[in-house]
Amino acid sequence: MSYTKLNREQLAARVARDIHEGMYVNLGIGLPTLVANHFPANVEVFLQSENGLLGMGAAPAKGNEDFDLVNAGKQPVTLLAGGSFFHSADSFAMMRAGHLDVAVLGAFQVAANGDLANWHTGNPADIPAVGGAMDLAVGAKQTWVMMEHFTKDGVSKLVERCSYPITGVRCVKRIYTDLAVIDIVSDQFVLRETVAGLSAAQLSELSGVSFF
Amino acid sequence: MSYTKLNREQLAARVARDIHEGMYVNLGIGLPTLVANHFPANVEVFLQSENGLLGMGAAPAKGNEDFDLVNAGKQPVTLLAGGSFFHSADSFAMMRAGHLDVAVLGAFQVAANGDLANWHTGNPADIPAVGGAMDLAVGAKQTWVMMEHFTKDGVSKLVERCSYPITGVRCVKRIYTDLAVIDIVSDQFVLRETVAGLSAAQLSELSGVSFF
Amino acid sequence: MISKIVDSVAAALAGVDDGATVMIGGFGGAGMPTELVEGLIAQGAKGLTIVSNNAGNAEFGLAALLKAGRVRKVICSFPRQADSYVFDALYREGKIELELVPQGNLAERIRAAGAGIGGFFTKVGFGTELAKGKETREINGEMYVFESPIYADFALIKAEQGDRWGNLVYRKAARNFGPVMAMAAKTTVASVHELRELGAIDPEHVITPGIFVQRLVKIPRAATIAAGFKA
Amino acid sequence: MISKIVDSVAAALAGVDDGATVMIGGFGGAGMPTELVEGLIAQGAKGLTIVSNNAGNAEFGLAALLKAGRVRKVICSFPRQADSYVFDALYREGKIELELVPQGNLAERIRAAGAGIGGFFTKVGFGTELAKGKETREINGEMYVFESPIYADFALIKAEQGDRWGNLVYRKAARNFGPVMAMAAKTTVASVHELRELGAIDPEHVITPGIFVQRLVKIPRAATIAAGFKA
Repeated sequence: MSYTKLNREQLAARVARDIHEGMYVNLGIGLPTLVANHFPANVEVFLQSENGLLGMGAAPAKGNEDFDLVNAGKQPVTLLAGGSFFHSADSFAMMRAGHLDVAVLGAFQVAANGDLANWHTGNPADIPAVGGAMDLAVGAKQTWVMMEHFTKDGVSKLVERCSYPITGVRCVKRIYTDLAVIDIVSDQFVLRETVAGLSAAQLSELSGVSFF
Repeated sequence: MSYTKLNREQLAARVARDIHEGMYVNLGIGLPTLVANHFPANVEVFLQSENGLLGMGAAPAKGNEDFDLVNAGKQPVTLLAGGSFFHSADSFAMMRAGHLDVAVLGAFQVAANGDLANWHTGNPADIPAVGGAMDLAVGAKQTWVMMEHFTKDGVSKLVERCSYPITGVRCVKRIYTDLAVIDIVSDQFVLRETVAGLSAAQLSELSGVSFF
Repeated sequence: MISKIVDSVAAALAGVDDGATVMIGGFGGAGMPTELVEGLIAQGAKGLTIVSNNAGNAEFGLAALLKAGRVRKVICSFPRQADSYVFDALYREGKIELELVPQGNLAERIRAAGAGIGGFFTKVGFGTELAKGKETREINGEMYVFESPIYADFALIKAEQGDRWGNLVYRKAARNFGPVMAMAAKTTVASVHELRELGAIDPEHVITPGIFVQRLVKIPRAATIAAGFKA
Repeated sequence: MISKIVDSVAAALAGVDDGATVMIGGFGGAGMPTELVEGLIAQGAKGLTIVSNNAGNAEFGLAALLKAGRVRKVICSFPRQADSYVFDALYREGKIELELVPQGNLAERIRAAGAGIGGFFTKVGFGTELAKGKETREINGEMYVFESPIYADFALIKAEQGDRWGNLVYRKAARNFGPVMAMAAKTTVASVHELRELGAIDPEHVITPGIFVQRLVKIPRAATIAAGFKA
């Protein structure tokens, strides 16, 4: 059988499907940002941004950008009615003490025990930067990863043990990739769904890891 | 020679003389509260109250009390133009990290090493209560004590070592009493001034402690 | 559409179990959510641990809760008041446990719970009876005491205005413990004098963002004026 | 009459000594006090330790300070930017020291300095390279890392409005690190776009009370618009 990977917007829509009205959510920089485009109209989801926003809205119309009103990726955004501003220590208090229901983060690697690597390749020539990644990884009620299943070189990002420097220990609860949805339960990958035409056995072989 | 004790307002005026324009000050409950009445008009001194006020003003006129606007003693006060409100953790951050220039506190006892006792008699039958006393004692840039020199029973409140449970260790810098002004330097009482007609030797004998 | 507004004090207090830890805002009367505390008496939970700056006045509010025998333990900074006779009697009879905490440690320990801090070192209390048995440490030549977070099942707080997302603003010195208690409790219940439309509270002026508030109930101001409200 | 308002950037920056630790507000461009950082270049202090969320963009502001060779060490969470080539080159050449700190630890460590906390335990960073060599502790079954306060000699921050007592309000997400940095520094210098009469800022809306601010200088807004200010 043949299968088709989800494209980025399809993946974002899949993640959005599991975010329900009333949830407080932080969408990480990059791929996770796309999830915001897929909430049904009139469903109230509360988006938090580490730089001190709650109730973040869509990007402004061209020409209406306000560079005092940006998201964690420094892109102009808007604030919904009912939103609020606060300082960085209050913002991270929110992120670090389990007040957010979900943090959706990108990843370089996720290990079977839930270890996450998403901040540094480990290459000494690379400039390291961490931002709020470690805070989100361990601070939210649930940490979800949203990523392409394979690197550009075709290497699986699901691993038995992270080889990249980790962002957080045993912090990932669920993984959404362009091929599958996988939970982490008791230090094991538990396959929840795959794209049409892709069997669990195939995915396991492609990924080089076992599913339970 | 004979001498006259300062009365409460005279003592308050003496303390006020050492508080200069621009200083941030917390006046403790009781006797220290009177100091506020003795700043010259137009001299801007910033009064902080532990319950979340900076720029506290005088008592309101009768009939104008607002019970959402009270001081640490739960008495109605006013707020000056330029004042601000904040929550308890921010208020105590202000008090505990050396942002206040001076805290003026009452005392049961002050020891030669600067130990302060002002929160509890140590009598097991008494209901203990501490409020912000310990925070102020160790948190301000300088902690001053303002008290009557003797208890109602005529016992000196200046002591070689506190017998009451202490509020803070080596925290008092200066003591204003109805008889004298005393600094604490290198674990010793240093007499700075006495009321007219009272010699250092007399005061030392009356107090049962040595001055340097 | 999300609305955290409930239409009665009883609904606001649903789920407070026996043995729960309940934070109660206020500094004396300012910011004290008297109606919520009275609702807690009606609600019936017992064996409570109460975290509040004071321990009640006369026989209303928190003092009434104590008098009704619902409280096992009080964590506070200043139980003794001119009219705290209900607490005083229970304490002297050994019928209530008291954990006395310097007020700044109380505020900071509550904030720590709300901010994900596992514990912190403070100079406050070092060398005193209130630090007896606690871990100490010398940091940069000064002595510090280790203090732990105070978590709660419920926080009952009073604010001035709120909206259906739970955003709150307070009034003057009635703000005090409300914002940090809201952060530290699993369920925060706020009484507000005024409900505003979403967006009517300027986002720059929100003191407690809605994420920290689970239920709001409107209590008309008139009912809470002990004395002297000035608009 | 107390006025903390000074009439030039130069006056605002008097006394920054060689080797000083200087906090600089902002998250990217939002809240970055660009004119104060440029003033610091003119002022001449060197061997500085800079505490800021980022490490500069292109060749203006913080990047220009780095390029001028005035900075010995940067404490930040996110030095790498699309246009952080000045920092990147210095780092690769080993000409600048980097202490990389998770952003929440950065904010909390700065607050700790401003709040009199000697250190605290956080789960963030446990088991990672950024916690290497740090004290750890198990608290209620979870692992925590000990983190220390970050103090500063100066904080340079940008606010929207201020008054002569130093009260500040910010604008939107430009608030970010300003309020906590103001608490942590011996001398806090705020640039403001508007000076208000005392009392014109509602005491309920003050974000940084004047006690945390030692000097204010007015910088017209026009000068700071990189792009797109919307009133």
